[in-house]
Amino acid sequence: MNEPYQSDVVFLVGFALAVVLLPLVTLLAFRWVRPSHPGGLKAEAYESGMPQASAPRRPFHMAYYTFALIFIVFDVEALLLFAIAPVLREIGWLALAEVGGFVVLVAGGLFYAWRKGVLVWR
Amino acid sequence: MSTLLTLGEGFLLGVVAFSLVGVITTVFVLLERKVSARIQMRVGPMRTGPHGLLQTVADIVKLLMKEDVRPEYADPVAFRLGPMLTAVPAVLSFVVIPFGAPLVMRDLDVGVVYFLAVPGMTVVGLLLAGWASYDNYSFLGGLRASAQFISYEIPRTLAVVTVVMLAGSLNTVDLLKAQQTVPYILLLPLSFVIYMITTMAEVNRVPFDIPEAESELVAGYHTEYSGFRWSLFFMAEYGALYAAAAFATLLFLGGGNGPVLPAVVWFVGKSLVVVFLFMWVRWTLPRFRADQLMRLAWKVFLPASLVNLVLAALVMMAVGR
Amino acid sequence: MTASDVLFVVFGVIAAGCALYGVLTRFLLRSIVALGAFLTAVAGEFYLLAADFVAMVQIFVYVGGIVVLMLFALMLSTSGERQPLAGSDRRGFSSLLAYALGGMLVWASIGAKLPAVPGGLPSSVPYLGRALLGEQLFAFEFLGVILLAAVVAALSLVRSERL
Amino acid sequence: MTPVLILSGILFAIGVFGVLTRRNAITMLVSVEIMMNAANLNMVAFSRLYHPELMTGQVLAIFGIGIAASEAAVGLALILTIYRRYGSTDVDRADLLKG
Repeated sequence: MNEPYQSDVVFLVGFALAVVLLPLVTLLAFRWVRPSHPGGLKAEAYESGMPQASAPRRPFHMAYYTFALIFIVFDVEALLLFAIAPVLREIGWLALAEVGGFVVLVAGGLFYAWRKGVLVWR
Repeated sequence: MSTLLTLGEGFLLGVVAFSLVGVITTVFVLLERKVSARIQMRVGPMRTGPHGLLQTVADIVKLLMKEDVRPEYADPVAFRLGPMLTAVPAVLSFVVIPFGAPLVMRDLDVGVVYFLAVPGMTVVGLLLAGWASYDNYSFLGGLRASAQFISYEIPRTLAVVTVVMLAGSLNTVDLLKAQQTVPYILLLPLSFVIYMITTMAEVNRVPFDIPEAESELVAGYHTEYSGFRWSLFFMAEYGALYAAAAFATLLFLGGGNGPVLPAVVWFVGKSLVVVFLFMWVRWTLPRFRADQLMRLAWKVFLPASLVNLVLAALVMMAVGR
Repeated sequence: MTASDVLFVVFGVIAAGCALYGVLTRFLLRSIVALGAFLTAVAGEFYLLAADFVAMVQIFVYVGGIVVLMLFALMLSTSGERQPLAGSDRRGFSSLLAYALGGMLVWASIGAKLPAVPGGLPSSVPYLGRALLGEQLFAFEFLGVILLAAVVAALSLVRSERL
Repeated sequence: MTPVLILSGILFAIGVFGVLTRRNAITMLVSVEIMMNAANLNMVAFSRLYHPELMTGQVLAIFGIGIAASEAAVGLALILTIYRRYGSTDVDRADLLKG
């Protein structure tokens, strides 16, 4: 297929392989050195040393989700800008107007969220 | 055949990068303790080795020998996956950092986007670690960490867009070449400020360390971890810290460009100054509250970065064509 | 077999395996994590197909965004425990349908007469930027409209549910 | 290029299977994402094959990813609404319109 892309991928695969394997190997190697006496009090969650007052993994409040939701929209926008930014200079004012329109559109979403009072952390 | 060579090269450099992050963590933890001690008029660790220089080495040995404790109710798969998914992206982001013009592990065409995209996977690791621990504080810490990370990600990305716009390339080596005469901090001071502050938030440092606020959340998402798994979180944190500082050097401070000395020296020197700046801020300012943190991200930095983007584009078109 | 063929097969097997696991497992959390692995493998395929920027978009938006959003939604609603599967009658019929569809698609792919792959481009990024600002401008601006609509719709859905 | 098409066909079938068999809304969304990725894979493959310099397929793939993001945002908001009303993300429970 395509030479540079292929060798990039090969390189990244090798790199990732090393980065994933090394900590695993370290963990395994020191298995014979470190003590292992599970059970007892260690089996309980530490928290702050007190017995757990309530079970975790309860549904938490919605604000986290609303922020993640606005985030993802701006995420897409930022990436599109990355695709365009390198050639902005060569295309000129027309491109700037097009990008401006896009930014205004997405900023409208932020404005809407702001007016709705979603951006307040409670 | 050449393919196998590339694979081996990647593997070897992966080993190098991982060791580098290990060394960075060792040195930076010591540095952090010494810097904080100076700022608070203490002396810091003094007992192990001359002036306590071997303190963190001893710490590493201790961590490797410690028992690997896992709470009974913890989800076994997610508990193991969490630290890995946090540490691996931090090391992966070293691929595109050019320590000198030719000295880059892999010169990707989309290096800048790669650098921003790959650490994004960390969020998944944090969420998994916090959720798997079956601990209220870990859970909250993981959620807060990821909410903070994604909130500051956008202004930071938009600040980087302005640099890409000026340089006309997504390639990190091209960015270096573009700054041979003038470093971008002079052309884009506002982008630099936004990048630095949001980066402090991304790597969870005071004044943005809500996810690990000791006084309210014990230790945040890594409360239940011990031994080597725990140190993976630390490697992720300090690895990301150095990577972010190196990237600030590359984007705004002209990277390895400088007179007389070789590029590597300039690059490492500049990035260490940035790291010191981070530490200085950490030990000087108090911590924000969670709601202040989010308001700052969405109501100050996001609009500011949008305005900055439009302004930079306008000025570039009017002047720089 | 060239190296990229080998890589293609490796990524393909990972992608298909993760997709299958994500669809079959009863643990919601593992299903989402498997989706993340699947997406990364597909990003590898994109990169091999000379779409390096799309691969990065995939990692940035999908793995760093959509998967996180799903995890948030999961932690907001259920506790990630085991989930029931659909009844057996529905299972039999759907697997038949899926086999038929998959077989049809594979058959059509094998039968397709495709031209040879042309030589590569030096770098995809500038071409992509020019396309987005030129020929494909409509897609670009329309995506802006869709994103705006999505924010408004999702926020009004979430906000109507007072806590 | 044929193997790419075969792979995307298989992935699409897996996604269809997931949507049809799973009752949980979040898993259904996961399956839909798998299907969208199969489609994106095809688009990128054809972009590579026909006029790679025009980037039509890649732009479409990016467009598809953007759509997936919007769809996930709205879909998950819907799922959360269902959860708050019925106490479950099981779509068979949301039967308000059942006669």
